[in-house]
Amino acid sequence: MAVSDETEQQEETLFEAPVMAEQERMVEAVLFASTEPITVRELESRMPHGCDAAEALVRLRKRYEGRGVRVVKIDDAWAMRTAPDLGYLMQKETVETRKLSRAAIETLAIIAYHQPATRAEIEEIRGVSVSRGTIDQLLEMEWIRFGRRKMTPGRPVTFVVTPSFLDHFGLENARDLPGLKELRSAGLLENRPPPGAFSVAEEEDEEEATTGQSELFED
Amino acid sequence: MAVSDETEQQEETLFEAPVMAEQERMVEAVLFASTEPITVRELESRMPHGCDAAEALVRLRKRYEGRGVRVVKIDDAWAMRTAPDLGYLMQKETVETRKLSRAAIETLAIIAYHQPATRAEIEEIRGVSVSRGTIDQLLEMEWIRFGRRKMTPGRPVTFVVTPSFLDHFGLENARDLPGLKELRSAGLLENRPPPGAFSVAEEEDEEEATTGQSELFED
Amino acid sequence: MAEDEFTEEKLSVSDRLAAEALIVDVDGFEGPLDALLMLSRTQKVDLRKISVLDLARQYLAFVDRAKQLRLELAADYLVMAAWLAFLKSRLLLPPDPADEGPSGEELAAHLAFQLERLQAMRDAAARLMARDRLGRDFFARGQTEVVARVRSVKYTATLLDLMQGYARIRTRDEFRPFVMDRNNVFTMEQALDRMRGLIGYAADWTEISSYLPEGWEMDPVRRRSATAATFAASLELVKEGHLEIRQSEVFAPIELRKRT
Repeated sequence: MAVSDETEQQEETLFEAPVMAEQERMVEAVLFASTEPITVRELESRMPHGCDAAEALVRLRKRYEGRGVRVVKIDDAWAMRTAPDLGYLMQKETVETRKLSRAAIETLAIIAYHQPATRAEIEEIRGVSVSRGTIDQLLEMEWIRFGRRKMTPGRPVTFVVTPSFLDHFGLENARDLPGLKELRSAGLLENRPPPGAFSVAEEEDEEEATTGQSELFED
Repeated sequence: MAVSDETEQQEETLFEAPVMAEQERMVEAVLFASTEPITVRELESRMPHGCDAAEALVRLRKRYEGRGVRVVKIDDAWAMRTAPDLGYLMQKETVETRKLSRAAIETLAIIAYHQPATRAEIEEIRGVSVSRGTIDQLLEMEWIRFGRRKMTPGRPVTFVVTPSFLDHFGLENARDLPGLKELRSAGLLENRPPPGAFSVAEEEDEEEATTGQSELFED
Repeated sequence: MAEDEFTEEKLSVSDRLAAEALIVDVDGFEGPLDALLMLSRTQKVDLRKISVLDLARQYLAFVDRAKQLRLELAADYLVMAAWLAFLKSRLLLPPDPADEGPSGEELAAHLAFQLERLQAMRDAAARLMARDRLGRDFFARGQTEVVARVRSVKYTATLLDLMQGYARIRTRDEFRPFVMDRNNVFTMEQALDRMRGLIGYAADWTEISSYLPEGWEMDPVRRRSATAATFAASLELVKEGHLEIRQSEVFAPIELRKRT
C-alpha cells in the first residue's frame, strides 16, 4: 500500500467503516436477534455507513462452518440455523409423573392382597367390571404379571404382583402388606362392619395369605 | 495401560459420550435455538448420555468471547445474548418495556438488594406504604416472586427477584448486583430497628436478614 | 430555649427558601422521608455528616409554610413534624437521667441512617436501571426453533394409596344394605321356628349346640350367629314355659330339655 494511501486513510478514520472483524460481529448479532432472515441491503442499512455486509457474511459463514450453528441463505436473505445433524437435540423429553387412577390402584390392591387373583375375583371384590386397559396398564408397568391358571372350570388366568411392585412399595414380600386389622388401627377403615361381612373377608384373607401367597413365593 | 484395558476401552467406545468438540456443538445448537435460559440439567437431558454440558459450556463461552453474541450465565441456567455494545443495531428488535414508576423501580431495587424482603421492610425503607399495584406490576413482569414466609409473628410473605430479572439486567446472580458489597459493608442493607423499639419481631427479623442475605454470599 | 430561638433566626432565610422550594412540588414527594431527603441536600454535606437538628428545623419550617399557604399536607407529614419537634427538643435539652427512652442522639442517628439508606437504595435503583438491559441493549435469539416435546408419562402410587384403595373397597362392602349379609345371619325367628319343631323330642338334657341348624356348625361366622339366635330362642321358650335350661358352672355347656 502506498504511503499517500495510508495518510489518506488516516485522515478519513473518523468516517471510516469499522474493521471487518467488527462488521462480522455486527452481522452475527443482527442475524442472531432478528426474527426473520435479513437481506444484505437491510443489514447495510442498519450498520454504520460504508460497511460491506456481503463480505462480512462470507467471513461469518466460514467461521461457523462445522459448528453447531450455520449461516444459511434463504432466497436472497440470510439467517442462522442450527446444524441439521443436531436436529435431534431440538426435542425435549418430559417425564410426567401421574398418580395411578383409582380403578388401577384398587385393582392392584386386590391382586396384592388376594393373589393369585382372577379377573372374575377382582370384579367380585370391586363390585364393578375391570377394564382391559386397567389390567394392561398394570402389566405394562410391570407391577403385575400372569400367574398360574386356576384349576377351576374355564382355567382362568390369574394375576400376581411382581418383584418390581414389591420394590416400588418397599415391601420384602406381599405378605408384608398390612392386614385389615392394621388398616383399621391406622384409621384407614373407619366404619365397623356388620360382624358377618367383616370376618368373612378377614378369614378369606388369612386363608389366601397362607395358601395363595405362599404358592407364589415357592416358585 | 495394559492391553486388556485398551481392548476393553475400545469395546466400550460405542457407548462412550461424544468428544468434547461435538458436545460443544450440541450445547451451541441448543442454546442458540432458545430464547429462554437453559439449565445444565436440561442440556444434559437432551444430549446423549454421558455428556458433560458444564464443561462444554465453559469452552463455548470462551469461544464466543469478544464476538457479536455471548454465552451468559443466569442463575443456574445459560443463554446466548447479543453483545451489549451492538444494541444500537437492533432498534428494530427493541422491546418497549413498560415504563416503571419511581415507586416500582425503588421497590424493585429494595427487593433485589434486601431479598428476601417483606412489604413492611420495603415500606420501612421507603418511608411510605407500598401500593398493591406496584407489587402486582413487578409480579406480573415476573421480575419478583414470592419467597419463603418469614419466621416472624404473622409469618409475612417475602419477595425475591427472579431469574428473568437477572436475565433482563444481565446479571449472573443476585450477588452481582452493582454496589452490593459496598452497601453491605456500609451497613446499609441491615435491618436496623429504630432505637427503643427492640421488639421480639425485630430481633428475629435481624436474624432472618443475616441468614437470608449472607446466604447470597456463602458457597 | 433562647439558644433555639437564636439559631432558628440564623437559619430562617435558607430554611424559608428551602421550604418554598419544597412547597412547589409537594405533590411530587413520596412521603415525609423523601421530603427530608430532599431538604438534607440543601445542607450540601455528606449524608453521614448531616445535622439532624438543622434538618428538623428545615422540615418544621416547611410544614409551617405549607400551613400558611393553606396547603393540605397528608397526615404522615404532620406526624413526622410532631416527631421532629420532639426530636428537636430532645437534642436541645440536657438529657433527663430518669428517662429510660432512647436519647436524642440515638434517634437522630437512626433518622440519619434511614435517610442514608433511602438514598443508597435510590442510587442502587438508578444504577440498576442504567445497566445494559435485555431487549434494549442486548437481545435474545429472535427466531427460536420449535422444541418438540416428547412427553412420557410415568405412573406412580404410594403404599398408602394402595392401602387406602384396598380399605376403600372393604369399607364399601360394609356399607352394603344389611339384608345383603343375611345369608350368614340366623335370626331369632328362624331359631324359634326350628326349636318349636324340635322341642317335642327333647326329653333328656341335651347340649344347646346340638340344636344348631345344619350347615351352620362349621363356618365360625354362621356358627356364631346361629348360636346366638338359638340361645335367644331357647330363653324365649323357657319364658313361655315350654323348655328348661341349665348350666352347671360358668362356661360349662348349656343344656336344654322339654318341660314336663
